[in-house]
Amino acid sequence: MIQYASIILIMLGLYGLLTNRNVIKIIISLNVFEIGLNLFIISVGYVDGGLAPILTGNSTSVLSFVDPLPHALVLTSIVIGVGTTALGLAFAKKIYAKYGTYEIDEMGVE
Amino acid sequence: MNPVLLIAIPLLFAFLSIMNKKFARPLLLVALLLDVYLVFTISKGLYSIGGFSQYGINLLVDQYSLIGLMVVNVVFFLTVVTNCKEVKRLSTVLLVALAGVNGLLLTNDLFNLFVFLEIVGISAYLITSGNKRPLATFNYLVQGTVGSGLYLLGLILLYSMTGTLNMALILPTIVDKAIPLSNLALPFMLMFIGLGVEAKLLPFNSWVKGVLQNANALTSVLIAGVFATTIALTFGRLLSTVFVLGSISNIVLVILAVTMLAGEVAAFASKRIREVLLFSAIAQSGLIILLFANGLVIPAIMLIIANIVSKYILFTITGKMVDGTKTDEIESLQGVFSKNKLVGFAFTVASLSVIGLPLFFGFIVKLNILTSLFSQYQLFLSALILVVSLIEGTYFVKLLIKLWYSVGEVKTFKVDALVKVVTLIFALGLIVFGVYTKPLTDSLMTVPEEMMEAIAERGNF
Amino acid sequence: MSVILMSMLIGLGVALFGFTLQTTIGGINRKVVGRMQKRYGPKWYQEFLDIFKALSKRAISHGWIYDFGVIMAVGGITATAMFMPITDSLVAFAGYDNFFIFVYLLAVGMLGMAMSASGSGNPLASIGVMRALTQMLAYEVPFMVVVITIIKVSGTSSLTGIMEFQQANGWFALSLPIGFGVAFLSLLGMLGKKPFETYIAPSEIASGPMVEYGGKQLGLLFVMHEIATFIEVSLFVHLFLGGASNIIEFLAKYFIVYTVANLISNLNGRFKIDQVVVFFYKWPLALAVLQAIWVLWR
Amino acid sequence: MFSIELVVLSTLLAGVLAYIVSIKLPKLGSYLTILASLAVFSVLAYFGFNNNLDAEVNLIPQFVLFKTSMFGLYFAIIVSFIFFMVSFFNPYFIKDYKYPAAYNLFYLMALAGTIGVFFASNFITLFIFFEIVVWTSMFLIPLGKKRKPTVTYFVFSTVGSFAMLYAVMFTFSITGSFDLAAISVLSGKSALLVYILLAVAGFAKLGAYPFYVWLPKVLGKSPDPVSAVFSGGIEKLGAFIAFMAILRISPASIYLEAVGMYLQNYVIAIFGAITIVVGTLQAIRQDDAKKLLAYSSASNGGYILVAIAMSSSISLTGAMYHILAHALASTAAFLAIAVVHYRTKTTKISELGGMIHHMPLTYMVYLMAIISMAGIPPMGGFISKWLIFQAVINKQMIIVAVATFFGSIGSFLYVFRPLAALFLGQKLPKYKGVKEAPFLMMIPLIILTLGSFYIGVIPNQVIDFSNKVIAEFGFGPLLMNEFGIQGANGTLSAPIIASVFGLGVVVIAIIFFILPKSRKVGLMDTYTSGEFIYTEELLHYSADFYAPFERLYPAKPLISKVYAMIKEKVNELGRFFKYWFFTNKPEVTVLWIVLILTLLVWGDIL
Repeated sequence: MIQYASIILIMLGLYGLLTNRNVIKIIISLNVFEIGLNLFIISVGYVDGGLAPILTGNSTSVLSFVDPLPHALVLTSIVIGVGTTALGLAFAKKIYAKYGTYEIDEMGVE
Repeated sequence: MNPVLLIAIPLLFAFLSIMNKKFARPLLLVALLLDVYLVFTISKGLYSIGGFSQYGINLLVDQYSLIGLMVVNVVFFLTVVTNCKEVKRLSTVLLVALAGVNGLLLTNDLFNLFVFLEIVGISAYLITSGNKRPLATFNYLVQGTVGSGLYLLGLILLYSMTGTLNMALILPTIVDKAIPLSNLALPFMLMFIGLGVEAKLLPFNSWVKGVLQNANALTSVLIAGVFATTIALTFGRLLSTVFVLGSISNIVLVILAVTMLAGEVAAFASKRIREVLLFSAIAQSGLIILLFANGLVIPAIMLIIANIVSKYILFTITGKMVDGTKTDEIESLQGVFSKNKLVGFAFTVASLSVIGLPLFFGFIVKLNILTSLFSQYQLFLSALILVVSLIEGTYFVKLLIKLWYSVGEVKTFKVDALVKVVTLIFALGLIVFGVYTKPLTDSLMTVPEEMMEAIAERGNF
Repeated sequence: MSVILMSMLIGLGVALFGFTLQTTIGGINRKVVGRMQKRYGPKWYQEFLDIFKALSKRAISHGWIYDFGVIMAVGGITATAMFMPITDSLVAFAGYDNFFIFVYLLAVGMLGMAMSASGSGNPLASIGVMRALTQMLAYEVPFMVVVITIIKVSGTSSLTGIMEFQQANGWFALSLPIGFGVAFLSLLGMLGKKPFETYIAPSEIASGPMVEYGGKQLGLLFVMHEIATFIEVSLFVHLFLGGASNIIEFLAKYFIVYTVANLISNLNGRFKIDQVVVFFYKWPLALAVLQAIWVLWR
Repeated sequence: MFSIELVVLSTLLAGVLAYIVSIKLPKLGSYLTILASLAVFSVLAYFGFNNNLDAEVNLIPQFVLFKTSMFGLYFAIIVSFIFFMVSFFNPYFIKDYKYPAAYNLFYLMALAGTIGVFFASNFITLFIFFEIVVWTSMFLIPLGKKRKPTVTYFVFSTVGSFAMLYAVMFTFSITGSFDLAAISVLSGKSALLVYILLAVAGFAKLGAYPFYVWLPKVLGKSPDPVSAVFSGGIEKLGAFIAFMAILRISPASIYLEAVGMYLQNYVIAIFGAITIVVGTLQAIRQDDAKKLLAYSSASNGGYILVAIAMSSSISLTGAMYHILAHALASTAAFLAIAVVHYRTKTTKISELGGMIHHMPLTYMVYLMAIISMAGIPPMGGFISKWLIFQAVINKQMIIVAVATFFGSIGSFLYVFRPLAALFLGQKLPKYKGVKEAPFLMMIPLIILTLGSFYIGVIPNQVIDFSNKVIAEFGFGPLLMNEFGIQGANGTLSAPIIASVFGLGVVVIAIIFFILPKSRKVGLMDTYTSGEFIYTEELLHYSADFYAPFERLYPAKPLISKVYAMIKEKVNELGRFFKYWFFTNKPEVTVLWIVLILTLLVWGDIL
């Protein structure tokens, strides 16, 4: 179920990228896209009724753990996403400084 | 010595350089020198980081990555050296980029590859921001992010099917688990698109024009030379050892063929020197990936080497030329080489090599490509390559003649002695390798075997 | 060696004979035409008188090429005539009377004359030469197509060989009637008879190439003209009318061909030069090619 | 013994040496080109005739292999001779070039390349040297008046060399060998493909229809020595390739009974015929003497093709002979025009006149050259044309025959035009002080003319040689006796024709000089129908010489419109791609990604 939700988010993000002509909105769309992606990554590691992958003294089967790797991955991915967003915003500021607008259509042909 | 140093040293120096801006440039140079030194001393093998063997991140040093590392580091070094003035502000970014580039070439882990891709990407955005075209850079950022996002999506899908991210293990696992090809189509396509954005493949490359059109010598050599080579080599490794193209191979081939054709045709229709070169670069990368997709590793590597050397010469000289004359319209640059004969010589040699004329390295490459294609009986593809290279030759010859022969007043530009020397050495290298290629072909001979060995032995575990 | 020397002497004889013959027949024809036009006409030897008078006069020269061209022209034509068989046994260089020699050696003479004329510096002469060359391009191609048909059918390009073939198998005038007609039109072109005398056109470009000449140059060019006419008409006789086995037969055929050509000439006006080209490339060429295809590719 | 490898390498080295020398002393460098090409020619001729050339390769690495053959030797000697002859002109033209050092370098490199092509033993070697010739000679072109022909030359040459490369590689993929003999093994469709591709290569280099377009542009606008080298030397590479393609490959196809040859050969002959006609028609209307000669080169290339396509002993001898005769004559003609150009700074026929009074020797050279080109005895061109006609008639190729005759007669028209209007006609006052060619230029002019004359009178040596060449292709020798060449339907005796012609001229000359002497008058002293004309220009008929004839056909060949259209289409396609894919809009990329993914998923679901 969560996978469908994340795919819908990804789609929304792409749709936003397709239709928006505003720098800030594009960055937001990008974020939506990334959130969808991250959700999807987590969903891959999900095991129904699984335990947290922490070795305790109890003799539980390894198979009953949820997959820990995607969680690790998603952390990295989120960090990178934040970095990109920050960079994007910085560029947005530069764009604004240069053209005085966030609307790409109003900037004229480069 | 451990190859991780190749990544660690630049990263460490990057942090140090933030602390003291003054030492940024020396640090960069030291890091580059160290890296170049390391590249020529590390030994082949599989290095696992943190001792997690196949569960952790592995770095693989084989003939393939070794050649890639040598070429990339040396060119990176020379680029920085010949563009000292522009580097200043970007030292930290370049250090990060160096780490990313080396990481891309070394890593044997799909997710790690994604991380390095993003590192390289972000540094590339920053480098191009020096062009004072924020919108173009922003476009690059958006597309790059979407591309790497798609790559990530693909690799997660792949992970969910195979349960591993180790590049050497994916193919064997697919075979073991007998995963149907139709399931694999989507993840591989996603990864292909993701990398395709960075590798400038057609329809995913609308960023290239904006970025390279206004780039100076440093930016253009880094983006079109160093980064493009790295991405191509990474792409090549994935295509040869990880991807199972299967049902999507037709789409992939069409994309690559169209990239090639579109690049050359667009270059043919261009009137500005940087535009011509950037479109030509697009076409070349299309060809390189096309060769990898057909399993022709040796010709592809040769082409990559020829490409980075000639692109270095072409873009450096063009960058200096545009700086000096303040124009990149071919019409107003007519006859510039009549005042700068040495530079003109290097430029000419590089373009003749790109066209693939004999006595130059490009010719050997072309011959190799065609021989390999024909031994696979790829009649259509080789015909396309020939047609495309005819178009390429046409506009390069046109360009050369215009740059050597003036009609009216001739603009002048100054080039440092260092740039002259480096471009000349590269040009002579193209000639020497065009006449005598044996050492290179010998060292390339073992590449495909070693690549396959890594998979066959399941990464030596 | 003496054989060749002998042949050369005979050849010179043939050339001299040809000159005498054509000049005589030309004179007679002037009379014939005169009678047709209800005139008395000049004496039959009038042409000889004209030529010798011109040769004996002092004249002007426009430079060395003007003289050299004349020598080359007359020399070339004389050389051509030396190869011409008169009958199937009377031939100076037996075995070497190849058809192509005539076509190309004739060209040397033409070239010499054209050179000399252009060298005179008179634009009218250059115009005449231009027209002559254009006309040559027009008539020569259909003629050659007919001739290759003949050569292929008879299996030889030697004129005596073709003669012998006709004496055994009948005249080509009868077996290749279309070619005969086409070749006759070409002959009119070669001889510069109306309607194809555009390059001379006395009233328009003052005799074209000849405009500047006088004295010995003019006289020699007259000689050249007569010998050239002899070569062209003889070629026609040998190719189509079965040649001749004795001199009388040759004279008769020669006279008939030349007179008919001359009479036709007097009934016609003059084409413009581009009309000449269009004329020859329309029906004569098409017919000649069709005939060749019909005869050879069957 | 002398090795071919050494010849090629030392020529290259001489090129580099000439380059270094000419950085400071361009003129000295150009003298070096004379010496170097003399050395190449004499070594090839001396050791070649004595069968003493060594094909071994020691220094050049990898797949370069040489072999000696009479076929290659024939071409190599001719072409190196042409290079040698033309090199005499280099010292005079070198100062006009923007990059004199580069000229000397590329001149010798092109020579080395051609030698390599002719002695190549496998296709890779052949292709390497072929391409070397292409790009080195390409850089000779822009040193002249215009830059644009360089690109034209590159495109057409590359079409040819890529066609060849494809054929070579294709042969390799089937037979697994790059050897020259490998193409003979092919059969069926693959043989036909290789045949067509190699023929295209030959056509492109020879400048045959539909690739003749580059000839007038390149030969018309290059520096004069370069034009001469192209016409006499480099163009012959095309004939070399065409020989190999047509004679070594025999794809089975329809046999045409009527003309006794295979369909594909007939098609080649037809293309040759078209080349002859188009070349002739265009040559007739050119005002630039060099362009005129360029079209004539194209048309003569057509003769060579027709002759090769007929593949019989006579026709092949004709082709070989024509290659030699045309090389000598056309080089001489180009060089004669080069002298005029050197002295007057123009090659436009309509701007010149009366050059004979300034440069009689050059005039005689040009005259002899055009006599040979028009195929008139007693010059070399006559024999080759005679042989070709013999073969055409023998094969009863009527359509082709029409074209060959048309070309032959048409050549009178176009070669006469520079003669009449450039050399003859009024002596224009603006060229008052113009002098005869300098001494060094006269040497090649005279040698070429004598050579042309010699092979026109005594064909025996050449025919002996070409008999050896065609024997390599499996054809019997052409029969010869002391005086004559035995054709299909007659014998030709060049010495007799020449001596009879000589006799005729001598006799008439004697008569001429016996007769009363003429008074010399000026050129303006002519009959003008009563008009008073005082200026030479007005009495000089040179512009639009064949105006009435030119009116009958279109000025621009149709095919050049096609090429212009192709260029425009490529440009349009480029703009299309730039507009649709390189837009600087991220949403386009996203759109394409979404489309491709949709396609993929959709395809999966279906």
